[in-house]
Amino acid sequence: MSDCETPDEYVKERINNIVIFMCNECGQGSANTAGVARMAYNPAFRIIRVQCTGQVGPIQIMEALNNGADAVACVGCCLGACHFFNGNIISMHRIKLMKKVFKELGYSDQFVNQYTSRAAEGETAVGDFENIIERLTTAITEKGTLKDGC
Amino acid sequence: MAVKEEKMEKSEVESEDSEEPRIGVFCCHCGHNIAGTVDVAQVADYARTLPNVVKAEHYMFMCSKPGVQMLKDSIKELGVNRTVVASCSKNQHGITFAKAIAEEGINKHRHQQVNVREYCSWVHKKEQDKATAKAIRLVEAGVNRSRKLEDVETRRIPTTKAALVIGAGIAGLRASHDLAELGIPVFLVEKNSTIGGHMTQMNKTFPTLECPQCSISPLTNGVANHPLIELYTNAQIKAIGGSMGNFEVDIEIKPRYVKDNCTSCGDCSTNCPVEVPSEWDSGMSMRNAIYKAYPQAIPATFVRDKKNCIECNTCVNICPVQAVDFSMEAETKTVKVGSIVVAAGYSEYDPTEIEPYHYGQEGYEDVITQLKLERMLSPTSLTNSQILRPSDGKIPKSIVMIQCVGSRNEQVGNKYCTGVCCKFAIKNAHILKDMYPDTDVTICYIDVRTPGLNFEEMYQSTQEIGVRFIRGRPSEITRNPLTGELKVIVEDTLTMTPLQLDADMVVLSAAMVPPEGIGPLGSKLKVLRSKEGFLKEFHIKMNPTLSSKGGIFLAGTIQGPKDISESVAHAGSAAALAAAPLVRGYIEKEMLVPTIDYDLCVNCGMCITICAPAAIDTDEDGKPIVNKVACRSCGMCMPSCPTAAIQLINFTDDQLYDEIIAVSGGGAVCE
Amino acid sequence: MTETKEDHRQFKTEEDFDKKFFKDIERRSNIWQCIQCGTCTASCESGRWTALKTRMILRKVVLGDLSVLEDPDIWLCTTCYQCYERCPRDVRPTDVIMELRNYATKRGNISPNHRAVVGYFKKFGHAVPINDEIRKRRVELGLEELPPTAFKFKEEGDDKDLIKFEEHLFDLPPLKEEKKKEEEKK
Amino acid sequence: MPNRYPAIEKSTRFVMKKLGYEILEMERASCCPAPGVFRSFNKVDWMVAGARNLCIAEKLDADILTVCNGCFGTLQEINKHLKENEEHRDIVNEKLKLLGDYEFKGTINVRHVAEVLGYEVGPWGLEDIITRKIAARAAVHYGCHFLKPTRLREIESSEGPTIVEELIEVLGVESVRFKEQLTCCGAGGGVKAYDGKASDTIFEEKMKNINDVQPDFILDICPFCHLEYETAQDQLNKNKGCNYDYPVIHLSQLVAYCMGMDREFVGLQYQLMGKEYNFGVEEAKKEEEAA
Repeated sequence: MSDCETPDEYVKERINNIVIFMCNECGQGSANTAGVARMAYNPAFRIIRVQCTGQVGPIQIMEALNNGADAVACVGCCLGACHFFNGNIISMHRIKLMKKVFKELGYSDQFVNQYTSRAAEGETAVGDFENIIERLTTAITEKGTLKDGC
Repeated sequence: MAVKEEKMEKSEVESEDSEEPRIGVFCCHCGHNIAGTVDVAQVADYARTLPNVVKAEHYMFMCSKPGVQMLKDSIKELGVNRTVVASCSKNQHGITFAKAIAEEGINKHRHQQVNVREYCSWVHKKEQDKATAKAIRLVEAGVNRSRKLEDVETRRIPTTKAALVIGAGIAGLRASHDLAELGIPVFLVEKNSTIGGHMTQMNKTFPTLECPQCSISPLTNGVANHPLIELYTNAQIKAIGGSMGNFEVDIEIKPRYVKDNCTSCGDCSTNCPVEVPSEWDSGMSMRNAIYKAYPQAIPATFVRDKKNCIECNTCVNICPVQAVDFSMEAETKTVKVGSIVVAAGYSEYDPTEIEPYHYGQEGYEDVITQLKLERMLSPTSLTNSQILRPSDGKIPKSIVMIQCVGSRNEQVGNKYCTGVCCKFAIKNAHILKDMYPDTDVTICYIDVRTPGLNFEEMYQSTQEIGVRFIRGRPSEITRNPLTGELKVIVEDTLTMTPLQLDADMVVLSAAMVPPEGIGPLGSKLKVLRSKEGFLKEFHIKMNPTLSSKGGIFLAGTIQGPKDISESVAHAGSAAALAAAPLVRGYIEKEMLVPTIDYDLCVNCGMCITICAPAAIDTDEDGKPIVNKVACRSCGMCMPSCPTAAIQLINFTDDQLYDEIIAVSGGGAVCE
Repeated sequence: MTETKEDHRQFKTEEDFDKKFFKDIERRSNIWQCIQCGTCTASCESGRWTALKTRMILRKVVLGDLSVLEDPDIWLCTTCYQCYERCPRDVRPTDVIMELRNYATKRGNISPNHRAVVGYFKKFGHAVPINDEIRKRRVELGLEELPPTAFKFKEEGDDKDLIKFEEHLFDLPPLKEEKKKEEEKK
Repeated sequence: MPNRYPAIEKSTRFVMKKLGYEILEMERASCCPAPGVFRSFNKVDWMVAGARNLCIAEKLDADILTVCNGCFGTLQEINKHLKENEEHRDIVNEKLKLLGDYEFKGTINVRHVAEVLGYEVGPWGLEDIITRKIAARAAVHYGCHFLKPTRLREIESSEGPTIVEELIEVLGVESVRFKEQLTCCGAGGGVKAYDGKASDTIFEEKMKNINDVQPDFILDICPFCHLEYETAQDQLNKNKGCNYDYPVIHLSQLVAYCMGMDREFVGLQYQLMGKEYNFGVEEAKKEEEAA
């Protein structure tokens, strides 16, 4: 599907919004730190504040994808350091399941991802973002975006 | 708990969906921080076009007084009942604005903070147009979100007026004494049979070379005799339940096997046939199976060490007051407290891990730690405060102290600098040099760290009396198998010469590490720990005393290495913070809790199983009920509900949908 | 040796340092975090008897002082890994010195003996070639005269491996640099 | 297998056979190459040359057995490193192609004879196989690359190793601890080639410490240390006017002897030092008579 462009360019023009659900603690914290440290990242990322990644269900994720998000990711605290005990782990399992479903439906499973970050370290958040782009690039170059219906 | 719950259930969170929302949008320039990248005017113009938006302005500094005034005026003049401010992060100035509208009599949860600085302008400096576009989306999302925001009441929860202090070291004693002085009943739990902790083991305290016994005994006595303090020695925490303001703690008290009518005459101990190394004396002397750690120990009651006792019953028979009683049994006490202060202290690092120093290996008996040295020097020591080589009992002609043993060392996983080793090493070196002028004392250091008043002076005076300082970390302690003499091999990095120092005695300045059993305790308390293993403070600068969990406070070295004065200060602040809610008698909690729509609920119990703080339980006919105090408003119950019956207020699916739809570019919800 | 002493004496200016040069080394080991505690030098067997001062070498690398590459001391490391074992900051000095030797070799600072050893390797596939004495012994001990190594195959006229060695491995800088170095030595 | 000491090779072959190990020949093998020297010139080529040898073994699908710390050091480290570090593996494989059809897969392990004897066979295993014991005191020299760096070798702590001691205890040999036992012999890292004097000074100190405890012989597990101990003793006697005469014996030689081979078999006649040493057979005999 990619017409004679390098994947990066192709993706650049195709990816213009990625919805990130960030938990109130480390997720938000790291994003703030990243901001304070002026770490540049792709403007495609839009952050929605939730209490805990455990709060984000399939409903929210599908809504986002439905309304034109190119990808969705949940960013929570590091495993074991969830400020609400185990929300991030629950979310992780949830998203594993969603990935499965995506695969079975024949989509790429890279449109939904779970990440963790550390409030004190903006790099972690930015790193997650870059990783998302990376995965998405490969996914899209292989199968195309959700909008193409793969 | 149960009782309170009833109360909760009665008042329902009333929402005012009736009156239609009037939204005021305010875009902050934040100087050039935002305006430099995002075209705020454009954002404001767009916001104006959104439904329900009655006012959309942009201003240089929203957080400034005039900025906040704009907010208030809009409420007064245009009857704005929901505000959206697009500026910095929620925790920075979101609070400011929330307060502001609260002052105008609007519930502070009606304010929606949109973070265009950290999430947009600062990170997309290069791509201004895209940044603006994103900002517009974010603001729209904010507006959508705010449209359905509901009031959240803040409720007062009564607290139990009592405190629990774990650990009766200097920090624990200080904290419990301060709490008691504030008129709060204190339960003081100590693992060992005596109180006072490490401080009582010391010989002198830097920088003034005071006697720690003399400094601490008023406190120990004060605590022991304080009417409000209940002291449990030989006791440990078994379980902790409840939440901030109302904890329920099970304390397991091991028996002393000696009743309180003990006159501590000591006959039992003197006639006891068993001898084992004394823990309190860090193995530098022996004690009996029935013993008192040291003469001045508090409580003065003797204690029987069941593990080592051979049950010859000599003590039972010999005791003039028949205080010894082997039939005593462990009891578990349950106490209700409002706050918990953790002062579990530290342990000295065990240098066996660092093999080149051969600590504790045979032939290397003369390699000891600073704590052992302190014990030797102390007036109550076996050697009556003479320094004698453990190997042959001679007075050493040359003593080498090695700094940074177990701290500043990645191989053993302790990156941190303990920070007090330099001080006590210098102190001990000073004392040694005073005692034995013709013994040469050497300190091998990487950096001498003596910050603060009086410490540099102490360093100076120690240099004056002829203690030799060598900058270099010894690579190993070698022993000549033939003569058995020790040599410390170190490079004097300042002259670039490798040295072989003769050492009759080597003293390792071992690091402070988290105390044994911190793991179980930490998990019982359900508080986070730093990667070094100490308990993590809430915020390293702003609140080093609160733990990661509300109502649990840290005092002393459990939070990280400290010297005595720091620990005392830390304990004081812990006491104050712990006392505040108890003295006030209530804590305020925002009722940001889920509500259950019982028409939809199918009693599947998913929310009950998923709720981490176990804040959802069932009533008699199996319906789930939210315990609004215990609830930590994480919202995990929401997605777990198959019928979306349980909804966290202001984070409902519906509200999130509005936000998502705007963010993900689906356009405004009302179109 | 003496020259390097001279170097220590004269003061240096920014020009003498090339901060970029050792980037590679920094990445491979944590040399950037060295706290100059001297554990490496103290544990250095060679350093007790020779001019090798591991800590100084590390320091120079941190500063980006290229004179370290001319420094003969780096060839005095016996790679006993004692410092590697004991470094509290996990700097791995031995590896660093190895790297330095690589750089030094690139600049042609390499002793003739080492050159010879490499020569052997290229010719026979061994740093220590089999001489007649040893052949004799092997026979006496009832082993086959030659172990079936690349060398043996060469003996049998089939030396494709070694030719390949010749081509592809350890191409050291040309001789003239080496000459220069020797003169410096004298 | 070391070129310089066929004796060691022979004894090792014998010992391993006796213990039921099959020894395969590594066709076209080259020098390992020595970690100290070659690595210093060009790390990549060093890895390539090493990897080549590993490939040969991989083709045979057999673990590599070394009698030499240097070879062990090199091969084991390269093996481990390339197994973990893909980036380097690719580079190396690229270069290997130039050397013929070799590709590093990372299917085998590298073993040192001392490690095999010490842990796999173990004293317990050796006990029933040996035919005689030796009453002697040995100064054990571990050498460096066998144990260090610990985190790569993963054999034993480098500060107080006992693996060889425990082993030779079964053979009746008592190991005498001497000062700075675990330090380097002074030959490694190309120092001997680069600056003989330096390495001699190091060795001199070492010998002094060994001399203090007066062992019957010096036991090593590495031909290079072997070389250093033999030649350098000679050196010292010539230059520094000492008269050391300690026989230097490699572990596999010792074990082979204890398995009933005579001293010619293990090739003691080629010893530079302590030529007439005969494992104190006489004493042993006397004891037997006494008993």
